[in-house]
Formats: sequence, C-alpha cells, structure tokens
Amino acid sequence: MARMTMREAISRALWEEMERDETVFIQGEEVGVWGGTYAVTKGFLDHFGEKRVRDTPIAEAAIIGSAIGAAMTGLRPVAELMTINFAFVAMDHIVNEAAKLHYMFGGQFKLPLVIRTTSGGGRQLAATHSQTPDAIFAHFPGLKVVSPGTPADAKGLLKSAIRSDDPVLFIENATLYQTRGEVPEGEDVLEELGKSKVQREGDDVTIIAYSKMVQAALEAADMLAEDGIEAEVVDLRSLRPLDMGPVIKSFKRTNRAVVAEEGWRSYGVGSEVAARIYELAFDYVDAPVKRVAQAEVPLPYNADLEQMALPQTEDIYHAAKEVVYG
Amino acid sequence: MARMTMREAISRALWEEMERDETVFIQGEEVGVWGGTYAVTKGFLDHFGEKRVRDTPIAEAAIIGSAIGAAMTGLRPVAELMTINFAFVAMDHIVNEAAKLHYMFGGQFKLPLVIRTTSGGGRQLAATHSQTPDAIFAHFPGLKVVSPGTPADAKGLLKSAIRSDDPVLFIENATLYQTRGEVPEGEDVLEELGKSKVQREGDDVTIIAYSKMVQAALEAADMLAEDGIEAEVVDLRSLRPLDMGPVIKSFKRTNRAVVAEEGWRSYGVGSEVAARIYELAFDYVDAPVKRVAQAEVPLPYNADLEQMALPQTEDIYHAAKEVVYG
Amino acid sequence: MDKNEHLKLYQEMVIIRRLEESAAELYQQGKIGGFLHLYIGQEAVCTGISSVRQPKDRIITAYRDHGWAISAGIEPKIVMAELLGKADGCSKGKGGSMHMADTELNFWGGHAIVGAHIPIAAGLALGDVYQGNEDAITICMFGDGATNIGFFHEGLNLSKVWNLPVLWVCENNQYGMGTAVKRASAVSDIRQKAEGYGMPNDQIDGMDLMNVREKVSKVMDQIRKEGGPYLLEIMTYRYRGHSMGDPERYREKDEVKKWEDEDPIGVFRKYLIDEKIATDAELDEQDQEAEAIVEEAVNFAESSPNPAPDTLFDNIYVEPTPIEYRGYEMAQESEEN
Amino acid sequence: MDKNEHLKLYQEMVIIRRLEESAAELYQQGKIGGFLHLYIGQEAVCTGISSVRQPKDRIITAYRDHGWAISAGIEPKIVMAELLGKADGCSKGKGGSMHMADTELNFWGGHAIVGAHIPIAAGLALGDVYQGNEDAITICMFGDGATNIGFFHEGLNLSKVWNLPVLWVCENNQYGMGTAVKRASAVSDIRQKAEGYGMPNDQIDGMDLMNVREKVSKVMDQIRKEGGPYLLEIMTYRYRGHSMGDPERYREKDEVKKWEDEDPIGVFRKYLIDEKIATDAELDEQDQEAEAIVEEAVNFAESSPNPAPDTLFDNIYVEPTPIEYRGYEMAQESEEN
Ligand SMILES: Cc1ncc(C[n+]2csc(CCOP(=O)(O)OP(=O)(O)O)c2C)c(N)n1
Ligand SMILES: Cc1ncc(C[n+]2csc(CCOP(=O)(O)OP(=O)(O)O)c2C)c(N)n1
Ligand SMILES: [Mg+2]
Ligand SMILES: [Mg+2]
Repeated sequence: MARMTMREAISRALWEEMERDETVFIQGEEVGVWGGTYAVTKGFLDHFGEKRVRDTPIAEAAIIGSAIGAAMTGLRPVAELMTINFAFVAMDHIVNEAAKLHYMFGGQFKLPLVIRTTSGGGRQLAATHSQTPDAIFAHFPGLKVVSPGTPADAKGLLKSAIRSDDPVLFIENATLYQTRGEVPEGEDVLEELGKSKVQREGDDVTIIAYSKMVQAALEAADMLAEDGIEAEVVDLRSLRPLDMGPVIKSFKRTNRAVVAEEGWRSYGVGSEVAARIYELAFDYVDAPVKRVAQAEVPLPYNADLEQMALPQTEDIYHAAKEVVYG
Repeated sequence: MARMTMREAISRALWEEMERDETVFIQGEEVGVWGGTYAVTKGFLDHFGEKRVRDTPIAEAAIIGSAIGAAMTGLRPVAELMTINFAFVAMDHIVNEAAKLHYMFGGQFKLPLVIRTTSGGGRQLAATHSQTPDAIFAHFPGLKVVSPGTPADAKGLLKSAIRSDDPVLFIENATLYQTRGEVPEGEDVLEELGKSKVQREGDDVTIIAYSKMVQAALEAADMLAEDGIEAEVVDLRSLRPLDMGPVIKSFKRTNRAVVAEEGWRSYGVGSEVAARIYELAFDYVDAPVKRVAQAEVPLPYNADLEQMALPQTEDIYHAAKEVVYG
Repeated sequence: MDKNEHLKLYQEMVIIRRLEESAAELYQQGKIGGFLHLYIGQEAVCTGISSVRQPKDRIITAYRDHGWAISAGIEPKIVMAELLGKADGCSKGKGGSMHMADTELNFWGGHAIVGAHIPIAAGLALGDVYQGNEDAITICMFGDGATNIGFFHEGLNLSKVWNLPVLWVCENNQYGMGTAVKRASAVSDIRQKAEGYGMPNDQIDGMDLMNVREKVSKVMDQIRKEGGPYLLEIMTYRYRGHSMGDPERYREKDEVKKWEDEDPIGVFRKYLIDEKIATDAELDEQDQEAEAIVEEAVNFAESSPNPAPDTLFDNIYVEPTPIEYRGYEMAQESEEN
Repeated sequence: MDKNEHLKLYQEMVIIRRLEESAAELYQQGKIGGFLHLYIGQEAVCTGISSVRQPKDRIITAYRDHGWAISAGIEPKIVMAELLGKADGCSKGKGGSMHMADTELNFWGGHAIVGAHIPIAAGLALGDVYQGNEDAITICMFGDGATNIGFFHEGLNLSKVWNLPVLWVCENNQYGMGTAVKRASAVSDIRQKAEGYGMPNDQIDGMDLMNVREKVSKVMDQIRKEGGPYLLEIMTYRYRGHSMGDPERYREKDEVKKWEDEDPIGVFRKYLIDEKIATDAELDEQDQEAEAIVEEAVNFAESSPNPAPDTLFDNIYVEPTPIEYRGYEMAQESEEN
C-alpha cells in the first residue's frame, strides 16, 4: 500500500500500462508538451516519446475517431478528452461508432479503446464547462462507462480498462485529483470492470453513489454515525454495466436508500438505480428511495449560486435522515 | 375535425405557421428540392421560395449552429435533422449551446428555435440509424423535448413549439407518419407544451407512454379490455418538462403502472417516470412499476432480430397483466 | 495485365452491376430492407482502385459499399447473404447493405454516418505507421456531400499534420442525395479543398477503368515513396436514385442519359474490343458467367438461415459482460454472485 | 481621425491592459474563479476592428473576450462585475470571464466551446440577410487552434455557399494552449484555409493598431460592396499564459520578449508621438485616466451585490415553464392543477 492522490494513481496506471505494453499509447489535447491539462501525463512525453504521447489538434471527433481506427488495427489507444463537456463534439464517435462497430459488423472489429475524460462542476467554469452528464453515455449498449471514487479504484479500474478489449469511457472528476487514499502496489493489481463495491458498512441505510459523491457519501455517513445511524456506502464504480448486486444485498438489510450523484436528477443515475431497487427488492422497501442530485439549471459562474445548485454532503445527510425517520 | 396522417398534420402545422409568420423558416438536408426525406415539406420550396426553405450541406453542426444564430437575431428557424441519429453530430449545439445560451448570458439571448427530427427503429436501418435516444436530450435543462403520439397532438404541439421563445427539440417517429387520426381544424388550435394527456381512460392499470408507444399502449389496452382489465393510457407528450400530474392522478386510482418506451431501458424514460411515481405516490403503490423497453443491444439489421429487440404491443399487454395479477 | 486479368476486371464490374440489379428486385419483393444505396454507374472506381491496391492496403468506405465489398474480395454470395440479413452474411446479418466488411481482406467496412469513417481511416493509417507497416496505405472513400461535414476537415487535417499514408478518395457522383455539389460546397472542384491542407491532389475521370488504374497506381506509388496523404477526386455518376425510393426531382433525365453514354462497363468493353484484347463473344461469355454467379449468390443467400435468435445478444462486447437486458433479471443474477 | 479619437483608442487599449492586470490580481486573491484567459498583447486587434465597425455590425468571439467586451462598448465596471460574478455584470454573474455579451451593443458574446460559435456567427449573418439588414456584417473572431475543429469547416463552407456577409477573423496568436500552429494545423498560414472555400483572404500584422484599422476597413468595404464572407488572419501574440496557471513549457522566454518589443500599446504610443498627434504628457494623462477607470471598476464590482439566490432559477427558459428541481415537488404542483 502507498498513499497517493487520485492524480498520481491515474498517472501511475497509465505509466505502468505503457511500460508493460508497447501497443498502449495516449493522445489528446495537451497530453504531451504541456504534460496534461491536469498534469496527469507530466513527464510522459520525455519518457515515452512523441510516437506514444501524441498531442492532437483541437478536433475531438478526430481524437476519438482516429483512436477507434487505431484500435481496430490492434493498438490500445488511451484517447483523452480534456473534459466530458467536449465529449459532445465527439458524440457520434463515442456512442454511434465506438459503441456499435463490434456488434454491427458481426464481431469482426475489436475496439480495445479507452476514452479518458473529466466530469464535474464546482470550479466556476459556467454552464458549458461544468457538466456531469455521465448518465447519458451509459444509455448506450456497447460502451462501458466507468467512474472511480477512490485512488485505489482509479488505478485498478484504469488498468483493467486499458487491458479490456472493449471501448471504455473512463470518467474522472476534476475536483478529486488531490484526494488521497491508500493504493495497493503491484503492476498487476487490477479492479474488475463492472462491479459495484461497498466502501463503508452499515445496517441502517444504504447510500449509493459514484465518483465524487462517494467521498460526500462517506462524509455524510460519518455525520450520520454521530446521530447513531450507520450507513452503508455502495460505490457503483461502473454505470454500464450497472451492478446492482451489492446495492440490493445492502438494501435488503437496510430497507432504505439514498442515491447521490453530481449530475442532474432527471434521467440521471439515481432514476435508474431507484427504478431497479423497486424492481429487485420491492418487498423490502420501507421508504421511498431518495435521490440527491444537482439542481436542474445550467450551472452558473457565480460561486454561491453554483454551490447552491450542486449536491452537498449535507443534502445526502438530510436525505438519509428523512428515509430513516420518514 | 379532419382525418389526416401524422405526416399531413406536421406538414400543415409547418405550412400554417410559415403563412402566419414571416420570421418562420425551415432549413435542413433535403427539405427543399427533394421535398423532405419523409415528404413532410413537399411543395414548400415552390410555395415559400428559397429564402424560407433552405437546403443545407450535410453539416449538422452548421444546420443547428446557424439556426441558433438566426434565432438570436429574432427569427424563428425550424431546423431539421434528418434523424435523431445525426443529432449526435450536432450534439454540442443542441445541449451545450441551444440549451444554455439564454441562461448563461443572464437572459440576454432568446432562442425561439425548433429542431425537428425523427426517432425510432423497426426499419432495418441497423445500429447507427435506428436509435430512440430521446431520454438523453431530456437530461439537459434549458431544452424542451416534445414527442407527440397522435396527429392532433403533432399539429398542436409543433405549432406551439414554433411560437415558443425557447429552444424545442421536436421528435417525430418515422414509422408513425402514416398513422391517421382526427385533427381539429383552425390555425390557432394549439396544444400547450409540457403537459401530459390521458389518451384513454381506465381504472385498473396506468400505462404511461409517448410517441409510437402510445399507439402500442392503446392497442394493448384494447387487448386488456377483452380480459376485463381497463387500462388508462397517459401520453407524456413532453419529456422535458415532464408533467407527472395526470400520471399520478391516474396512478392513485389504479395503483399499478407500466411505462413503455421504444428506447433502451437503462437511463431511459421509464426509469425517470418510475422513480417519480414512487416519490410522488409511494403510499399508493400496490405492485412494482414495470418498464417495457428495447433490449439493450445496438439494433441489428436482420428484421426478426430487430423486432425481437423492439418493445411490442404484447410486451405492454403482458406487463400490464403482471402488474395487475402480480 | 494479361488477357485473363483484363477479363477478370470486366467480369467483376458486371458482377457488381448484376448483383445490384438483383438487389433492387429483392428490395421490391421486401426481401431486403432498410436503405439500399446502389453503386450502379460507379463500378470503374472500386474495380480500378482495388485492382491496383496491395493486400496490405486497407480499404474503408461509406454506405454505398456493395461494389467495394466485391472488389475487396468478398464473395458475391456472402454479400448477398448480408443484404438479406442472413447468418452467412459477412456481418452475420447484423449490418445489412450499409455495413459490409471483412477484416481478413483488409476491408474495414461500409459506414453509414456521413463522414464519420474519415477520422477512423486516419486511425487505421496511424495503426500501420505505429506498427511499422510503413508501406501500407489506407484508402478511404467518401462522397462529394461528405466533404462538407466537420469530420472531413478534422480527418484530413490530422492526416497531414501526422503525415499519415492515406489515399483520400472523393467519389464525386455530383450529388449528395438531391443536392448538387455547387449547392452544398463552397468549391465545385472538390480537389480544391486539399489546398486548405497543403495536400497534393488531383481530379480524374472515374468512368474509365484503365484511367482509374493508371492514375491511382501513380498516386499510390507517390504516397509509398513520399509518405503522407493525398486527395484524389474521381468524377463519376450514379445512374440510380440515392437509395430506393428517391423521387429524383433534382436532375433531368437528359443528364442521366449523358452519363449513361459513358457507362464504365461499356467503355471498358469497347476498349477491350478496340485494343483486340477480347472478342464480343468472349465478353458475352463473361456476362453469362457473371449472371450465373449472381444467380447462385441469390440462391445461396435465400437458403442461408436467419441468424439464431440468441445471436441478438452476441458481440455487444468482446469480453463476457452482463447485458442490461430486462435490466433487473441481469441484476438479480449479479446479486446471486 | 481627429486627435481625440486617437487618444480615445489609446486609452481604450490601456484600459483593457490595466483591467486584465487587475483581473489577474483578483484571480490570485480568489475573487475571480473559473478560467481567466487574458488578452494582453492582442489589444490592437479588438480596438482596431471595433473602431472601424459600424453599430449594426455584429461581433462574436471566443472566451478570450474582455478586450472585445470593452471595445464593443461595455463599461469596464460592468465587465469587472461579471468577472467577479456579481449581479451588475453584463451576464448577471452567470457567465463569468468567458461569457461577456451585450445584445444592445450588438456584441453576441464570448463563447467557451472552441469553434462552436462559428456556425452561430453564420446564423447571425443569415438573420441580417433574411431581415434585409443588407449592409450589416457579422465579425467573428476565433483562434488559430480553433481552425482545426470541424465547426470551422462547416461554418466557413456554409457562409460561402449562402454568400453570407461574415468577416471571419482568425486571431493567430501562434498557439492553441500549448500547441504551436504548425503542430496542429496542416498549413501554417491560416489564411490558406480560405482557399478550400474559394474565399477571399488576407494575412495582416495585428500589433499595429493603425494597420489593423486600415486593412480591416478596406475588407469591410469590400464585403459591403461585394457581399459574401472573407477570411482575415491577424498575426498577434499573447504575452501571458493561455489561462491562469499555464506552466508555459511550450515556448521560450526569448520569443515572448521578441513580441513584447512590438507591444501594441507601445507601437501606437510611439506612432502618436512620432506623428506629433500627442505628447508624452498627454499620453501619461491618458494612462492615469485609464488607471482611475479601472480602479473605479474594481471598486464598483467589489461592492456590487451577489446575484440573489433565487436568480439561480431565472432565465432557464424565456417562457414560464416548470423547472425540474427537486423533481417531485414540481410534479406535485402540476398534479394540483
Ligand atoms: C451525419 C449524417 N447526416 C446525414 C445522413 C443522411 N445521408 C445519407 S447519405 C447522404 C448523402 C451523402 O452524399 P455523398 O457524400 O455525396 O455520397 P453519395 O450518396 O453520393 O455516394 C445523406 C445526407 C447521414 N447518413 N449521416
Ligand atoms: C471543443 C473544445 N475543445 C477543447 C477546449 C479547451 N480549450 C479551450 S481554449 C483552447 C485553445 C484554443 O486555442 P486558439 O483557438 O488558438 O485560441 P487562443 O486561446 O489562442 O485565443 C482549448 C484547447 C474547448 N474549450 N472546447
Ligand atoms: Mg455524392
Ligand atoms: Mg491561439
């Protein structure tokens, strides 16, 4: 185990996989000379050279499109979209090409491709640059959508994503890069894709979250503990496939749930998780599942307004108390 | 009242609004000389001329982007995307520009813009051309998302969308164009945007649907009636805003619901509707809400496989029987 | 080329033509669904280019892909089976008319989203350069209409910045659906767009197979020697509508007629006879063989089975992955774990 | 231009410079958040173009927009209030640094998605043509980096096909973030891209205000006379990083130094003195006035109130529309109806 930030964990995962496998390379805006907008790939260009650390023009469709093509030839590109807000510019290539080519050609093409990007608000970047639209990508079969909440998971999941033969959208959270945690050492310590994970145990209420909201959920759980409520925190880690196993197992004990996500509520992650809880554990429901999410506005620049709109630890805490006490 | 097809209803709505208001114009691929890929704008070029019936290059971002700009100057463009599958190519302009410019500039810009497009599968167009990803557009505040299920609604809602000062994504269904129905006459017969509507009354189960699935739901209701089950069919008509009023009113009587949509289940419309039913009418729930949706595969070309994947009237019928008999 | 090679190319064009004529009939009979974009009139382009391409050169094109599939080497019966959505189709019945491919033959597919395959083609070429297949070229076709979409710009720019060995081929058949080039494109000579990328380029006649062969081999030699991309505009024409059910309001019968006088099959046939490479009788024999091959292809395809129902869920992912089908059943399974 | 007009332009550039220097400080103090892209070094471009533009000409640009906002006529204190996210800001505190606009002044905003405003600009021009404002020009700025994205291609092509009166202005400051033009663009002279659209074009020096004025007025005359779009590449340089917190690994100090010798404010000052239009003392006075205006702007902005909390829900839609906030509460309301 080593203590490191999310940034370091992701950086190491990339580094180790590039060292391990010559076919892995990275491309995207400012991944090279600049060292990555979030400094994740600092030092990579010097070490791996221009062939494997490829600065691109500002052309998101070409970044993803060319990565798809390269993947089809057997390479393992890790294509970076500076933020998920720019993924809309490459939307067709993500949801209509990457997600479908394997199926549509009867299994002939393989796309061992990772698209790394960052999601999340809270940095006063205003409406076009602050979104958490993760759920919409998870709507498409053929794509895997992964979003870790801890440094250990970030490392293990990114490594698995790179080794996977399927296209994976790997969503980081820009405000989590400084978050520290214990990360197991060893080049081959992987985390399996598509598995939810209990990050804290408890018997009174199940809090389901992913990415940044896992940290908020854990904080809320601490607050709840002071009130004598023990929350179980389940980290989805993957939005497609969505593993309800640990959620339902927990819920059958707690009979109460809160789903927390940073994005908008409507047609979001909470809707899907809530709908499935009722389908899978109808007889265990003691109170309506609560959804904690972002206010449904284009995020404003002003810091106070923005924070008002974003889901906070306190919102999770209050929602949990409501589902427990009714 | 006049009996007409969905195609005629939509065509008339456009025609009447263009006659009524000089600032309304249409643009898109093949809307002019060709007469519209689905013949909706046949005869428009001859009547309204090149200024108001604008064939465009194959450049979806430019089609929507330029319509946004024109709308900002006070015009009322109706921009056509041949199918919603090509909306991904204009994704940034739809969800990141049209949906946000009014808010982000403090209300200065107005965007009285309609984006017309067609959704739906079932025509053997294969994976990239057969999607019903309506829900993902409804995830974005700032956009209105409308999708009618009957000719009368198509006409009244499209007219309202054109007269609205907000950007509206108006989603038609390519396999509904031949569907006939009674349409009230009169240039100013409008249907209010953002209101669900009961299309059939019944006390035993609530079937919630929109677009093509409304027709399927009505058929299923007829089948159910033969079994002595009276289904109420609520047509959402609008995915954002999503009007739960009539749904909840019905559900409080029936205590049982099925949500039917043509698109994929996960992170779809049914998830949102189901989650809200539990939130709004928890004490009235007698059985888990059932979701009827498309199998989560990229739609295949082969007709049998495709139909297997698409939700059918029978699926709604069986789901309704299950929620009624448990 | 020896006589046999000449005859083979002639027969290839005829097979493509007949196969598509049959496809049109099968479409009318409801046996083929979806969109069907016929290549009729453009056969000299695919036949010419494929005949000078090397097996290591990758091919990728748009949805108007039957000719390319056959020229790439997919058997007509396999193409026909795909058109009928059968299990023996090259894409197992999942792709249909617009999505033929065979990776073994280095044919990377027809693609149905206009221009989306252009950046993908750049990536194929990057794959070759990265893996040291230095001499391989990626040949990427697209229509005149496709040159107006952003993907074209991003793909061509990237190919030049990264100096990728791509032969960009615009099959300029004068229309994108019903829109004539000059109504959609700022420049009427598509080749001129290459100037914006400082890319070598040319415009050639695509109705004459020998001309296509000659010009394309030169360009490919140049790419192999000097590296980097090249934009080749090939002037051609589709005799049929954009797809089945095109009202064809955008052009005059006369115009079609004019181009039909340059029918690539007729032009090549005349060349073979004029140059005394083959006799009328020999060519008629080729026609009959082609006819027979297509007939056999139709029979094969009609009797090929439908894909088994459970293949609906095959190949969504390469790796074993829970499928979100009837969402909760899957989840229940996972829960059992 | 008379003396006063000269002095006004000088002062305008100094105000922009000082205001951005203050902004940088306020950013360090945490009073400005988000991204802050300084225009320092490029002031002659916005000042020059705006000084020859007519009020009916629309302006639209990217996120590097403070200079444009001020040149368009937004008061410095209103710009500063927006930077601080205050209620008095031109976008009511909702837009911030990247989203300044004032429709009254025909300034259609800074836009933060690279190139996305390019097709929007074509639409603004279409609006003018459609409504018979025949003589109006839309002036659309973008960076060198933006010319590689698909939006650029689609926007320029459309403007030419529809013959829209747009002055496309590429502010070539040599880098898109850390990427030098030639590492991202197939052609190093951005103007050359116009050739792909058969569009008239030119490349001019953007460090000299008088040169910008002269060349741009000529081009605008030409557009007004002949109609249609024009691509103008203006060579300039940003002295600061791309935004705050740029590690600047991509360029040498020397290069910055070289361009600093051509500082547009210095160049214009020297011109005014050389041409005996103004004295050093007079210009110092302008500097002081500018300083005072910026100081006042900061004071104004700091004491401007935050937007009221309930404005969070204002202006999502123009029309009264239920907001999906705490989804079910809204739905309950509707249910009551
Ligand atoms: C992004 C996108 N927009 C629109 C379409 C619909 N469409 C299919 S083919 C076509 C015309 C393409 O014309 P061109 O590139 O000239 O090729 P051709 O059909 O002439 O071979 C259009 C508009 C599409 N498939 N994808
Ligand atoms: C579509 C998109 N991709 C990436 C970004 C991130 N980004 C912001 S500015 C910028 C560089 C733009 O360079 P240029 O167009 O030369 O303008 P300059 O900043 O030099 O004024 C990038 C990559 C973005 N905002 N939008
Ligand atoms: Mg064409
Ligand atoms: Mg720049």
